[in-house]
Amino acid sequence: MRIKNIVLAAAISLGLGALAGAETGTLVVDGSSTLLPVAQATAEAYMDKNPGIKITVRGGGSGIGIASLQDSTCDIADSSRPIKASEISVALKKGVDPKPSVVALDGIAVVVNPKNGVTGLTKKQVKGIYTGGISDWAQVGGTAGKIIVVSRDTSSGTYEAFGALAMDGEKMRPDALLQAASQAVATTVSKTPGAIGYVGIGYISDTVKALNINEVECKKETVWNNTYPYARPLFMYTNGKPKGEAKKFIDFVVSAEGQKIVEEQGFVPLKKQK
Amino acid sequence: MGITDKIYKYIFMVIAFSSFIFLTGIIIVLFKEGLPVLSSTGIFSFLFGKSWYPTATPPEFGIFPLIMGSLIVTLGAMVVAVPVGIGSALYIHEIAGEKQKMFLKPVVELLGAIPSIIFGFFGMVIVAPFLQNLFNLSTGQCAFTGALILGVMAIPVLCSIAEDALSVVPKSYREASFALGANRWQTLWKVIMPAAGSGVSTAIILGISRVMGETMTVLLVTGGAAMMPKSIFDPVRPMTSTIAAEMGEAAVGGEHYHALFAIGLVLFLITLLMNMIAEYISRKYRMKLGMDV
Amino acid sequence: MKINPEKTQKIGFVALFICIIIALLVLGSIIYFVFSNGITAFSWKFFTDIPRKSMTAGGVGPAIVGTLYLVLGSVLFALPLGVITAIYLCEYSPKNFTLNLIRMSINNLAGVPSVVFGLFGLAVFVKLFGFHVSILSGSLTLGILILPGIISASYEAIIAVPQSTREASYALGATQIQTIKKVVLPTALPGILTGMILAVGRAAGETAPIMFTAVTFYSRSFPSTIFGETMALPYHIYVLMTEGTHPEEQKVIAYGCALILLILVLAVSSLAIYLRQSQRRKYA
Amino acid sequence: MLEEIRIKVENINFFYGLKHALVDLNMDIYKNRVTAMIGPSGCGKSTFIRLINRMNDLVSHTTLKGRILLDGKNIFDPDVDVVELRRKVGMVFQKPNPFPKSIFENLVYGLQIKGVTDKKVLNEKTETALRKAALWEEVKDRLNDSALRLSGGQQQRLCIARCLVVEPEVILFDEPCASLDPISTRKIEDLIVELKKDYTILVVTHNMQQAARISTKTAFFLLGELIEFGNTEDIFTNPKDKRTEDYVSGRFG
Repeated sequence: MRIKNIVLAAAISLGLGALAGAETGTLVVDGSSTLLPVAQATAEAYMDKNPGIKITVRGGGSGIGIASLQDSTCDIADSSRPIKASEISVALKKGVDPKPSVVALDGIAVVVNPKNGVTGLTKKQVKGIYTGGISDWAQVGGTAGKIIVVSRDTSSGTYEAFGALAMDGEKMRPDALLQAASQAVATTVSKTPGAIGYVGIGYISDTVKALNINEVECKKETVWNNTYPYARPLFMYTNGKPKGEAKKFIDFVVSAEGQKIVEEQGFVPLKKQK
Repeated sequence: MGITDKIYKYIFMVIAFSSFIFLTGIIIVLFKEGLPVLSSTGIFSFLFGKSWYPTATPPEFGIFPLIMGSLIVTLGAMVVAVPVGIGSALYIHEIAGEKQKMFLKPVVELLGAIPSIIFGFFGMVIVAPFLQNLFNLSTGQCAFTGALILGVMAIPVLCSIAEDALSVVPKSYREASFALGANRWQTLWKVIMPAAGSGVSTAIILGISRVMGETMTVLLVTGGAAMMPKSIFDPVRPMTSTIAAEMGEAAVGGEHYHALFAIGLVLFLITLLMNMIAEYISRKYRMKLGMDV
Repeated sequence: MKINPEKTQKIGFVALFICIIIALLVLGSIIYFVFSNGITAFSWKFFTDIPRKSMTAGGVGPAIVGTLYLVLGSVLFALPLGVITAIYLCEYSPKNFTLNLIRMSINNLAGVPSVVFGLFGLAVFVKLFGFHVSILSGSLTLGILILPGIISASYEAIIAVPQSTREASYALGATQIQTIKKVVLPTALPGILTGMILAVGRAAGETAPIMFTAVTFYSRSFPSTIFGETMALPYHIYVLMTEGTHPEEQKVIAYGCALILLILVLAVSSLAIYLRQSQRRKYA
Repeated sequence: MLEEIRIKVENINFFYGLKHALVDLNMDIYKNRVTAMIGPSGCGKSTFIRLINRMNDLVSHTTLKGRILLDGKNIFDPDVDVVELRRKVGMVFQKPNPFPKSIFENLVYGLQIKGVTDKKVLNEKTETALRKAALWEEVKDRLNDSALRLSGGQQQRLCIARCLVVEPEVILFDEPCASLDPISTRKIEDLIVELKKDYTILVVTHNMQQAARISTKTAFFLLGELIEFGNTEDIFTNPKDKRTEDYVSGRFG
């Protein structure tokens, strides 16, 4: 009997909780794992400032985020790529009209071991290295030695971005070492003399050397003036132009305070508005 | 039987079919969601295609490297788990005294209760870096590490099932052997093991099936490269981790989404087959010993 | 060459001893590493607070509560189904065909890989039934995963109730359902509870089935409705290790989560094992 | 004293699957008498008394032909409520089988399933039953103890008391002393003789001395057939059938 009561009480409290939960202001952010750190950190800061609101950050991937937006199960869909035409038509059928807001920039640095003599590569060379055409540093003007290719795992947003920006959607060489986190890529490159890898701009440090691509240095300014080739905007999609709580949140992300967080998370902030 | 008893009987019967319904539901879902990609890619090129590039344009859905990834990790795990698991079962059954048994059996069971995410975590932060340094590998996240961790995880399964099989071998076998002047080791090796043989092989098959389906551990420690492994130290991307890692990225209803369900289907059919073989063997074994089946 | 049987025996026994030592060492070293590293993350705040500073500080309260909800939900779902299935199999002696069909289903359901349960939950609960990513979807998915275990534990417990006890009840004029409710179930209760506790341990640690059905990366507050998503301990460990930009700080939190999960699972399993042993002693 | 027939057994044939367990059984059971069933193991005596409260309904793959009339009414008629029948015909089993509950809960079980909740009624009836079963003095202070903590003999008397609480008219004893020591056996035997005043009693036993001590009528079973049925004295001192004589004189069985 006693167990029955406990179970009943638990069930009731869950049920009551369900009723109570509906009252507070909530915002569900879903989507790109690339944007996860930004979404999480900005949501945290935003909630500190606005205690009444509850933001949940889910990170399935850009596809999942847009699918949730189509199904109206999220308010904001993070995406590291522009929405596809097919996705828009599905959304419109369901009465949802996805509109993008650019909230941050992603600059992907190609990094090598500091001992490596090579200081820059062309886009074509990077593509050659990652798709398998080039396997020795001598082929790109370095001292002879096998190139050890390091990559993020194929499910990451960074992989997706790099694949689109640097490899034109071509297949990565199968012997690339896949690391589960950008930090792991940086660590591997810093410990392996012949290695090459790619990481978000925020991961550049003394232990890894960022290469110039097409003779453009990888830094904020070159991302802003669009000369650095491996850069892309990151989006938050909403149903129609952002409004209400979603608008306030996105406004916060693009504000100076929000952009500071973006930079802290290893991304390139939007260029300062004059 | 009274009318109330009859009503209850039918309600209970309907509920008792829930596991059948769930199993059927799983099969239906996997077929329904997995078939589209099988028909567009073709079963043969899906199963034996050598490139898995689900996000490339055009995407390629060949899961052979993933199947090989699962196989190499599973086989490796068995190399670890079979001797240690069965050896432990033999120790517990044959050498351990009552007191040791009272301690060892629960401990083995506890080892089996540790969640796979913890094994994966342990493998990722401790074992992989350690092996990387030890063997001077380019990455510690490879098939070998996965096999090692999964092998450890399979020890309790193998040990407890094998121990059960050993314990139902009739005592008279052992006594007969002792009476003929055999020592304990000879009795164990030549009489008890053969008698428990099919029970032990059931343990191995179920262990394989369990390891094959393990997800979080391989997701964290095997490196995730969808290529044909050339050596045990190559990173691999087993089927389970492919599903877990990519389901979030795949657009719902898209080809990639269906491909992941199709992998689930392949995985399910493999484990189903394993379980059926195990069940068949253990049935025969119990019949041989004259127990009810 | 003649081999001395005594020597072989000695070598053989030593080999077996090494096997068991390996098993023990592994268990010991995992517990040691998780404990020694995880304990540094522990503080009162760690259990009660929400994650802070990009999940590198603060606590994991929502993840703990989320895991508890998921476990509670899955048990609420699976326990009645499992116990009733076991009652049906034991008490109503169904025809062989039915019996074999149900048994076959249970055995095979028990062997389905956990990630496949996740796929099923995603397709059925999240999409088809429209429960979305929620505690409800996750609990149902986990419930199906633990169902076979609960059925077999309940079956063992119910079948162990002596036939003479049932007969005593019938002879006093009890109906079948009265006999089941008042005599069979109370007698089998300890065994059923043991099975349930083991299932709790299993459900708490599973990650793959809830990845697509229940969990969220970050939530500021404690879960308040079963129709909403939640954080959960095992998934939190996973994301801390694979996402985010502060791997070192995140690792500390991950160790802490792993320790909570480990303590939870080991405590619950030890309890179940203890209960089972004392049960056996009582009947032996 | 005029003997009143309580139970009339007519042409009973009973099968377990293909096994013919009871063959053409005919006999009368008298009110306020103890009727003993004797015979070697497997002769069908237990099977027989389990028919009288229809316990064999619980066994699948059985077939039954013939009638058993209780007060003139066939207990196998489809309109007979088996629950009512079992309240009228109580049973005590070979091994004491108390429920793993307290002594009190064991005793009130039969009443509770009938829906009796009045505490006073429950208390009164359990006390009466315990006194009748000669157990009251031993357990009156520990009614809330687990029944499993009683000794074997006490457990069996508890089972008898549990059966009496429901106020049956007929009581079936299926080898009630088979698992008990001589002292406990004695107590149960005395109890059965005592109960005869109020109840119609059937006892299965493989112990011939016991049958001789407690019964007025004895039936000898062999291989599912009723070989001989009559006054206990006659069966033991002057059996008509050779097989009965062989059995009671200990030549087989």
